[in-house]
Amino acid sequence: MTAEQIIFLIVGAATLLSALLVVTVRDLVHAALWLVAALFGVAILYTLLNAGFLAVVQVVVYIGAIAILFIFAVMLTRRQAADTGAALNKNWWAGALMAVLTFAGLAFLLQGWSGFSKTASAIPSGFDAIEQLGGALTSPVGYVLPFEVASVLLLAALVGAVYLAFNKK
Amino acid sequence: MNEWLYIGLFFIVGLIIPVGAIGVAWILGPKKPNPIKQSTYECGIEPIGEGWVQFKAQYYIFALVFLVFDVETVFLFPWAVKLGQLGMFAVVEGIVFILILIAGLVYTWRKGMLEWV
Amino acid sequence: MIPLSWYLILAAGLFSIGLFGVLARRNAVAILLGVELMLNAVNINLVAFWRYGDVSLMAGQVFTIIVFAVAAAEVAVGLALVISVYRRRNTVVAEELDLLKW
Amino acid sequence: MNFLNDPLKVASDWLTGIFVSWGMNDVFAHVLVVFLGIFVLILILMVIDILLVWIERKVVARFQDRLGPNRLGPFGLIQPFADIIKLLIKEDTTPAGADKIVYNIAPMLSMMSVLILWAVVPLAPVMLGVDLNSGLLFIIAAGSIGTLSIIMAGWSSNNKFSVIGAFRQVAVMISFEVPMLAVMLIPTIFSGSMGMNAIVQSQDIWFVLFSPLAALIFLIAAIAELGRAPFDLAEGESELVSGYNIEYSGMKFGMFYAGELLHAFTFGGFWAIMFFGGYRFFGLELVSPFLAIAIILFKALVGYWVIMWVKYTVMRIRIDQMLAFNWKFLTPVAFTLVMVTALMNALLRGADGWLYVTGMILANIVVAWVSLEVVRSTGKKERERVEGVKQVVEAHH
Repeated sequence: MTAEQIIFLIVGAATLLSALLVVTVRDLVHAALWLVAALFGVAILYTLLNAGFLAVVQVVVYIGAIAILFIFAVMLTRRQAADTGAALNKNWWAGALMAVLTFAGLAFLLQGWSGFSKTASAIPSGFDAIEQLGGALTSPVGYVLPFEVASVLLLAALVGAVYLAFNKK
Repeated sequence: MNEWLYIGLFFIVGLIIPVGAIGVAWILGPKKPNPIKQSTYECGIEPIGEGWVQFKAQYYIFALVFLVFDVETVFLFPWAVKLGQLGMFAVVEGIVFILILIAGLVYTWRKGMLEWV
Repeated sequence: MIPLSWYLILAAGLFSIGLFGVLARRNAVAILLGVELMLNAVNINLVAFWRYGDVSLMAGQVFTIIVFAVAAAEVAVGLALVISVYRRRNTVVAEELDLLKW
Repeated sequence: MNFLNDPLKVASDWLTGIFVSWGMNDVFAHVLVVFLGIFVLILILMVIDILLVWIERKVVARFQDRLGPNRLGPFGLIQPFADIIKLLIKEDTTPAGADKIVYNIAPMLSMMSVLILWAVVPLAPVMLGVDLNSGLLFIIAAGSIGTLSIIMAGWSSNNKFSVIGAFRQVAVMISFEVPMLAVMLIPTIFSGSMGMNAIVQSQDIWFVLFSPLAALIFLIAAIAELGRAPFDLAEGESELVSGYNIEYSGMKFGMFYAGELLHAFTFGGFWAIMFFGGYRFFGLELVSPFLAIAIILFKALVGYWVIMWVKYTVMRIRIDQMLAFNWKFLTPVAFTLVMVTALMNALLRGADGWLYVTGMILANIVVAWVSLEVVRSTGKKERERVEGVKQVVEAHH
């Protein structure tokens, strides 16, 4: 077992454990903090996959913005510091069954796929992912359309969210 | 991969130092808790209720606008890196991208959502 | 070297946990937390397929970034909905939002 | 290759040799040496941090026409060390009802978020730290962890003041992150890279000459990001006592305090790296790496001094004024500047150095002038509107 594999196993286990705590702990601020831990684990996985830029972006977007937004929303929508009531609904076992079945199904499907245990080839030297990304995002034969559509999507989200949450009647 | 190992080491050492400092302080400092000392500080007045107050919805609005612009700049950084090698077309693309999001800011502004009160 | 299968299994696990959160949580904010986990599972897959395929094809990374934008939009609108409902009905428990049953 | 030309390599080779001769695996010895190197770097940073306490107190005393610490040691130099000893032996209280784990993690994360920034600081041509190709965004990522630690500290203390303080501080930090991210695009456009070293290397002419407005916006946003005056309303002692860290005592408070000072110093360094040539100074950096380190530390200190100067000169402004200033002025100006810079950069491509500089400066002046003119006319209209309302009210009486 190589060092990389050991790091993967530790980080992967920590990520999954944090994710489990996200969906089970009752205090929502704690759940949001566990989400931060899980997403940080995912960022480490990106660095293992040689996608450093995405790892940094993951931290900037998820921990710096989305987690903060979640905590703000939790603080805005509760009356007391202690949450009342159960964390899970009464049909949670059906949800658990669904999740287990999904996982089993995915694992079964993947396991039958020929490229399943592929290993990666080395990154060519001088390969700069950010520059490649910039080229892909702006080249007319690349992803210009998704690039511009993303900004329209963000605009729509901003307008929609502002209208929804705070439309003064 | 290698460079991220160093960053990881930085994280570890960056945690060891404050943990060590706080740990040493914990060992050296006296520990005599009492209920008055541990009560929540509210300028001498008895604390009433939980440590939670009604928040302004405005905090959420600012976080929301921030989130949108944060994601936007993530798209713009690769664009800026590559810009020196690209033609006018790419510059115009980036400007259109920014203008679309500025429109969102203007909408929020016009709706009066950027006012604090 | 880590085989591709490890990443795929991890992503499948993360996706299932997120699915469980969406189906089982009572609080609407917590449901959105579950959705975030599912989106991240997708991202792991995208990046892993980029890395294990031809790295000069940037589709995997480009769509990861697009998923970031989608996640941001989803959280923004989703939480705005939750806050809007909270201001009208004074609850964030998904089961109690049964206005459409009438 | 001798010690004076590349001290880091010589030292690390020597140490690796020793470790290998002890029978260690090559890779493991290398990692251990790097670990020790980082440890030493961070210890040096902590010593600098302690000295910063002294500098800050001395400088503020001078601004306020006082003497500052002068009893302990020459010029009071021993004073901060005495403070450390005091912090170490103080009792550490945890308020009742606090969320213990989150409460204890927050100060550590706060300090860590500052220390890891030094991973990407290029100290000398041969001491680059980690030359990440996404270095600029790494600063923002580390700042995100700092933001999170503030919210954790405020929330877990179970105190109304601390929660309000944390929320205000976070609202300000995330708001000013937008213009900061925007102006970070400008050095990226000039140098064609987000790596710190590439940015430093491409500054044959300092970027502040290309884009003085961007340097100014970065400074303002950095001050807000640091939560220092005039943007320190989380502290607002007359209303919030001390903000998010109100319940912290002893070394845990010390972590927040030391973190803030080191953060300010670090941002002085980033300001220097992005706009003032980093470790470069007319070729002096090539003479010796030690000289290069001295140059970057000096520039960082100058940046830190400017931040202190602002802090002790300008009064605190209200949160609504501050957020309005950010969203209605700084953010639009920053994005306009990015668009104009991208356009000018494409138009002036191939132009020789001084023509390029002149064009860029002209663009900056135009952007600054137009935005100030817009603010002036809006202010005038607003004043007339308020006057009009006043007259109507008076006529009504």
